[in-house]
Amino acid sequence: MSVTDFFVPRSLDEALSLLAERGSDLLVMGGGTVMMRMVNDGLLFPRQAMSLRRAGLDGVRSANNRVEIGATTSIARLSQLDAVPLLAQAARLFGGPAIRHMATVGGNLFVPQPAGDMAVPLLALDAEVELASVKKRRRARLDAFLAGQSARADDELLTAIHVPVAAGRSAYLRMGRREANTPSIVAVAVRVLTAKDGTCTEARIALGAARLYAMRASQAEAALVGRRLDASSIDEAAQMAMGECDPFTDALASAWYRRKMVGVHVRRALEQVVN
Amino acid sequence: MKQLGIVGQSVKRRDGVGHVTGQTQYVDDVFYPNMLWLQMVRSPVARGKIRRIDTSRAEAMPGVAAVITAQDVPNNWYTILCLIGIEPNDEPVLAHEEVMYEGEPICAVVAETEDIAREAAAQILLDLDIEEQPPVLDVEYAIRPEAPAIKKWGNNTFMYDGMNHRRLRFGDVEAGFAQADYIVEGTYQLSPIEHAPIETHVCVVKPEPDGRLTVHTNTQALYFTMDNTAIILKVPSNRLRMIGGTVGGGFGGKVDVITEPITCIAAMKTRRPVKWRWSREEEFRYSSTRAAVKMEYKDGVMKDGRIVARKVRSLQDAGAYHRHSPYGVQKHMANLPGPYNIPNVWVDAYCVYTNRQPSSAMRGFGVTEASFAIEVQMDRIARTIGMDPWEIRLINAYRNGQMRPVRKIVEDATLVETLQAAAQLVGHELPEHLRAMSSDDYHGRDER
Amino acid sequence: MATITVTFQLNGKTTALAVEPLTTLRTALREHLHLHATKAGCGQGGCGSCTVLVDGEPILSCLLPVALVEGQSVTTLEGIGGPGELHPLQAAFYDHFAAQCGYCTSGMILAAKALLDRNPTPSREEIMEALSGNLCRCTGYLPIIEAIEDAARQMEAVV
Amino acid sequence: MTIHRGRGIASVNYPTGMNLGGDPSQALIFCQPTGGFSVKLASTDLGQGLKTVIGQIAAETLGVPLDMVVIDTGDTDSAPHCMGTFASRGTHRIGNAVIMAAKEAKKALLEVAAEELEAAPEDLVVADGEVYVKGMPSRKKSVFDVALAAHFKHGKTISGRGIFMKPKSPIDPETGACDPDSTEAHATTVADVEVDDETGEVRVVRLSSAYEVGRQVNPEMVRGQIVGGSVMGMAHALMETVFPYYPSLEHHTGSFSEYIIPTAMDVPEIQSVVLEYPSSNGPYGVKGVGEMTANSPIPAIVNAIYDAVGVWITDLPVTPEKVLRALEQKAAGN
Repeated sequence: MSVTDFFVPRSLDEALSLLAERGSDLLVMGGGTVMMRMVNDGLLFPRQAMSLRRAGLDGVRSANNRVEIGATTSIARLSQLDAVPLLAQAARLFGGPAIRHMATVGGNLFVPQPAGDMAVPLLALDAEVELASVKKRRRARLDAFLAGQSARADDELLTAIHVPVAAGRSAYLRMGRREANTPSIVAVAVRVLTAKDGTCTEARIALGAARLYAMRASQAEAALVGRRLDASSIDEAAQMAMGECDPFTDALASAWYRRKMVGVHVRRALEQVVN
Repeated sequence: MKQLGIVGQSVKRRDGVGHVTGQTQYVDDVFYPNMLWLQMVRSPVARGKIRRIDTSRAEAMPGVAAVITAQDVPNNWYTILCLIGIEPNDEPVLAHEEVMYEGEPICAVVAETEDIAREAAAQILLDLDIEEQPPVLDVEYAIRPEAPAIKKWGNNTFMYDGMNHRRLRFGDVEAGFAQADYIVEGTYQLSPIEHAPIETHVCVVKPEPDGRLTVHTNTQALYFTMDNTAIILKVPSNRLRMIGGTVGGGFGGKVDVITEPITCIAAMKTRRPVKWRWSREEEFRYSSTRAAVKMEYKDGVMKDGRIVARKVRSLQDAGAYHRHSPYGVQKHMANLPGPYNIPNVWVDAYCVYTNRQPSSAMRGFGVTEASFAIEVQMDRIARTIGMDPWEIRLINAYRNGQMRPVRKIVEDATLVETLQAAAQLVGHELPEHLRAMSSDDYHGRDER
Repeated sequence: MATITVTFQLNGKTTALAVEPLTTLRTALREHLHLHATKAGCGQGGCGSCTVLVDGEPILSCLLPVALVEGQSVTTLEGIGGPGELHPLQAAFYDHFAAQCGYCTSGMILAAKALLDRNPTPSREEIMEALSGNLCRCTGYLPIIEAIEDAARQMEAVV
Repeated sequence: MTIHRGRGIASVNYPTGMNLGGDPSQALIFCQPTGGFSVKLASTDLGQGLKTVIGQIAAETLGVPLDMVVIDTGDTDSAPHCMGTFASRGTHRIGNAVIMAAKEAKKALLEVAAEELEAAPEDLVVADGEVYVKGMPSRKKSVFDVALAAHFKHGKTISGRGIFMKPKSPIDPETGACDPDSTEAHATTVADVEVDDETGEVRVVRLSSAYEVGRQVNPEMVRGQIVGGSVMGMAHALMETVFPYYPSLEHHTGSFSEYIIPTAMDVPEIQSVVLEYPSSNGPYGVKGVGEMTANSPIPAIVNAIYDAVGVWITDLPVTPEKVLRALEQKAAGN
């Protein structure tokens, strides 16, 4: 009755063929930190499973002002990624050291909030995800992917994340119930571009643990564009973010508190960018 | 104090090398050839009537060696503190008619591997037919007459000598309040917490050729566990040999006799060694907790800081069954007045049952909760009357020779001395009259 | 019952074993190879008591299928020192009373070893960060932190 | 944002042993032919260090070096009854039982030694593994030689039985009069905290404690209890609950992701002093320092929060959410 097959494909093609052959009964894992926990806890009883750890999907490549991050690149590797400081900073605040070595960035994009932290900096960086099946390859905007509008089909695998080398200043703040290695009460990534006169020309505000999936606070972003980043515009953006988020209650915090913390941390992140 | 030889020396731990090399043997490190694994099927609801337990599909699964239900338990109804006179037996080893909390054990699966046992247990859960009933969760509601009685004796409190609470009566508390310059009140609430030792509950039982059972257990109390297990199994205690003594953290969480009886029955039924290791989820959700306790304090205080009356009402949420709570509430009662000299005291302490995982022993239970309430209350008093928090404690701290509300003479008080030492440690300068105080400065009559 | 064969370096020795396909490294170590220093504290990745080193990096062996360490090098507490030949970290944990119940100790020492191998002179903050995936319920952590600081000094002095 | 600092204190008592007593523990000691002593206990070491401190107490009483004493715990086939390891009773109860057993074994040892040394037993002392005549240190025999002689020449046992029990106190149902404890240890803890008035987060900066625990058998292990208890107490105060919305069953926790306990990164500065006022009934004056160390930090932290921001959070755990709600209510004038 236990697992009869555990596949460790050596290439993407091999992985995709296995998936095409076996369909959605095949449990797919990246780093396995979520799936193996569910197996251990008796929440999943898979008959067949596949790990992508050896499928050649890890690694980081830079070209044409874009960084391509393989789906199974570890969080530990991202924490050393100087080319994308916002991502590196978020990676350093993720889990504990061992989890960072095991968890993969692609896998984490499938993890529900409040544990799917890596989506937050990636949203602020306008990342795209690349998906492949035996038939085709496609790219999707990360926000659409997370919101389920461009979700993974049963025969697809997430293969890479494409991050434009982003201009502007950025900050990442994350709050939990203890200092480290704990799910988020809220995570906030902000990135802003300003003109010479200090006017904000572009703003990205991404929120984790503020909705069932990581989200952009687009009304808050709009509140900044065209204005100087000062106490009043920052306050307004924080208020907008509180209004447009849709937080949930769990063991760590109530929706009421999460909404409050969205406001506080959006403001603090923007203040950090300004100073 | 006389200087001694080896007592007083910081010699290294005897188990230290074993611990740092990983060679200390804990219960989970015990393996026998041909050993089976046990998994529990637990109630999915907080309160309900069991309509049907169907184990047939699970029993037919390859690798399942046995399923154990209430019928396999010789003395299914028990309470662990029967050994110190707590009664009646109120808890089934395995539920068969009704369930009283989410996670209550219903039946056990024994299988060739842990995975198979887990999957078979999940199957039985799917095949289980339970009629859910509304749970009683709030202690204030539970003690009201209109609340449904979840205990067989017809109400929701433990009965102490025919009363639904333990009480302390010392002096005349109403006269104390009448005399007081201030009345200070406060309500204090703790929520249930888990011991969370890194080692979960584990038990390994090996049937021996002579008919005895060798029980490897991480209980904090070997004989207590052995005697309770023997009662449940209806065998003489000498049929059992308990081996333990090395435990990966307990904090009071491993005194409930919660793994050994079932693992023994599984080993007897299959005639094979059996291991039962609790998952972390079981540990959090289904092992007993520290109780939630609600305490209401009302103190009468004089302008000079003397507390002249203290009235306390305390409700302990015992969860579904006794476990150690009836004992804990008695200890709680004795400690609710605090280490202070108060001439008029009134305490009512209730042990209340709800449809929640049972609470039981945990590090300092009975006292931890009281100390929390008392010490915040002391600061409230200090703030109310405008007195320094050090002084309010020092002038009320009990002294050797005084009578405590339980009518025991204080003989080894050092509260004053720890206050003085703590002030010194943090560089807080106490005024001369407080530095001059001592736990021995009471001389047979109350000069205050 | 399906089985797979896995070969890897375990504490410096080539080791091969046949197990069910999704067997975790923790189960392989504890139940097949009978190396019991590695503990089963939660199976959820939450406590760190199953921490071992794979190619020198700390991982949680409860969440790693053993199939994935094929060809890699695994170090457990048994592999770094034993009675009479304690690793400096083990000696320091002993000297500083850094193990009380002992159940987190293996994971703690290996997490610390991964740190010191990479950073022989860590600050206290770096030590605390390196331990952030390992829970201890007994010691309050300070004796563990002090032991690691002491071990780092001892190991530096030898170098 | 403002970070507010505050300080709070709390003083606690802690009773040693089971409430009302009636909780016996036994020990058996026997000497092996070459002078090693085996102490048989059905007691449990769950990390607090029982095997170590009981070894120290046995060696002290017998007068032999620590490494001549083996502590064997945890087998009901070979050890007599012990009520268990809980209620801060281990060192007190089991220590007393071991002293009683060790005295009996020592008496037997001295009787054999008296014959060997041609002296009266009451004139003999045991120290550092040797038996000698008081005032005549050269007239001596090693415990090794005495044990050999006992076994193979005199045919005598060197062994001892010990038990300690405080008789169970009755309790008066009307007044609650009872004798609930054997002895009381005491402590005062000072908590220094910082509170963030925008998030309600509380950071414990420092816990400073003065403990009075009777005689310390092993000071480093007493410190171990104080440090460990300080952190557990801090966690009880600020982090822990299995029912985050008690009395509701919603969001019942099932893992260390939901049930928060501190990691090494959450640990405050911890300092302590220990006073020793020996108890009259504990082994060598021991009171005990097991459970109590987690108690005093809880109210000290709650009081420090009031000192910092002027709100009483009397519903544990003190989550940042509860602090923030209280601050908002205070600001609204409620």
